[in-house]
Amino acid sequence: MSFLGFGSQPQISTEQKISAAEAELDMITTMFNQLLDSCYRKCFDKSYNTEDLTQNESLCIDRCVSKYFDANVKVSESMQTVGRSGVLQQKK
Amino acid sequence: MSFLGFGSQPQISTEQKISAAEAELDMITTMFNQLLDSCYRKCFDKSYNTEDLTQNESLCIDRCVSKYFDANVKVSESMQTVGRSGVLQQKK
Amino acid sequence: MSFLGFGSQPQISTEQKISAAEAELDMITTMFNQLLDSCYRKCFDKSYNTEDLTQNESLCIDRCVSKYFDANVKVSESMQTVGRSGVLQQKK
Amino acid sequence: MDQLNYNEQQQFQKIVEQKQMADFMRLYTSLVDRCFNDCVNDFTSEKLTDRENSCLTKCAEKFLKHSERVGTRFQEQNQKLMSQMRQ
Amino acid sequence: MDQLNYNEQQQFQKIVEQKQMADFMRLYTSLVDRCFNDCVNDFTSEKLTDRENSCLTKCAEKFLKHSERVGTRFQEQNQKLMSQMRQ
Amino acid sequence: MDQLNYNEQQQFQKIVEQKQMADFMRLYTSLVDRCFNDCVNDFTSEKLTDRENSCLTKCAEKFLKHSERVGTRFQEQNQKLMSQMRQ
Repeated sequence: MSFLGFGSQPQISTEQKISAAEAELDMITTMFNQLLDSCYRKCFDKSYNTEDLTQNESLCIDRCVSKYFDANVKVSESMQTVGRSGVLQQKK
Repeated sequence: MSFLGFGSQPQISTEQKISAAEAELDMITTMFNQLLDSCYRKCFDKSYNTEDLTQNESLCIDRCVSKYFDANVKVSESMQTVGRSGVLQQKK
Repeated sequence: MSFLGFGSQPQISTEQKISAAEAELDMITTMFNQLLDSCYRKCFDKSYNTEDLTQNESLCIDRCVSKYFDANVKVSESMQTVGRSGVLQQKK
Repeated sequence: MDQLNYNEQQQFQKIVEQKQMADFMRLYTSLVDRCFNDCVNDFTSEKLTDRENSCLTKCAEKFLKHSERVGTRFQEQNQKLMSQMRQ
Repeated sequence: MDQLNYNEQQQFQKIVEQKQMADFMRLYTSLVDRCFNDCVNDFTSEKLTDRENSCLTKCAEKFLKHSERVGTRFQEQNQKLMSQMRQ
Repeated sequence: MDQLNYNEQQQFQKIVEQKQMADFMRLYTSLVDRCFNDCVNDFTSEKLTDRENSCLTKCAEKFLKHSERVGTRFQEQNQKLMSQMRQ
């Protein structure tokens, strides 16, 4: 449970560690809920002829989750690039 | 104010009772806001020729709220069915 | 940092002042995030041919932010009008 | 809420009051966003047009009336549901 | 989480439990809203039609199954990502 | 904020710092979701295509620049509004 490596700094107080872990948990929860919603929109039509997942839908879900994680890494890299380039320096 | 019957277990601490009541209040607030948004989208066009509700819009709102509550019960039943069937057992 | 003038009442406790300032901060954050999203949808197509803002897009952003603030004032006035007229009196 | 004793109700009441301010602000910011999205679509100028201003006013008033009506119906339905659950 | 000592883990566990209730309620309310929006479009009556009832049931069950599958895959991917980050 | 005394400002500053982490994470997760939705639409494979990768990078950079520009304008407008309110 250390999604983006938060909480790995040495010598911080108990309160700070708990607070960082909580923020991380909230972020994972948010990301899970967004992923749930996005992959639902990407993989399903809304006719609801059946309550079961079709084989195509199941396959689509698996790929969608996989791609979501890769997109996550990609966007994280872009943020670091932009951060280093100083474009966002003046903004707090 | 006991929308889904939370808070009705015997012998729990004051802290737990308050916390359950708060969770229930949050859920009702969330549901109210979602209903507000959904029925607005279902019952209004966005031409805004007038600031008043037309008779058709008022009628639509009343039915929309009524149907939203019935949908609520229906979905709640489905969740219990799925829960009992054990499909979601392995998931935490 | 007194967006709508909250926190300006005399003789309230420290706890209340902090709590009002926090609520105000949350509201400004929410509004900023909504504005970010709305102006993105109003000013960009989603082709992503380039990572830079075009001149048209930059101009559109500036006007969009300006109009968002004016819309904010307008809606605030409407709420006061409706509030005074008593339409929302019986609602808690 | 019948399960809370007097002391607990006092505590809970404080929580409710704290949330009311946040609820009001959420209503307000969402109203601005909704009406802006529905009414403002011209970015050739940085000033609102007359048409946009009129649309914003009607949108805000209409949504507040909608909100009031939904509130009334919501409470009715909620009470109906609760009385069914107690049977 | 390896960085938390036993005491801290106990504290964090309490926070996790508090959030689970809120998470469950969020899932529930969002499910109602999603299925209502997808299934209910006829406002000539205040009762759900048979077609709407059937759609609501299928929508809810389908989404819960979707949710379960995504949950499993999410944990797999999360573990894969973590093991890559530790190398 | 002028109404808070030194002690209160210290307390409030702590709250602001706690929220900054949460704000940053919200920006991050919403950016992932936005760019995923706009850029990824092919589910015949579980790997991102070159086109999708390129789109994701441009989407992320563009949104961050948008975000920065809006931030600057937001502060300007906010200050203008505040000075009007004080008159």
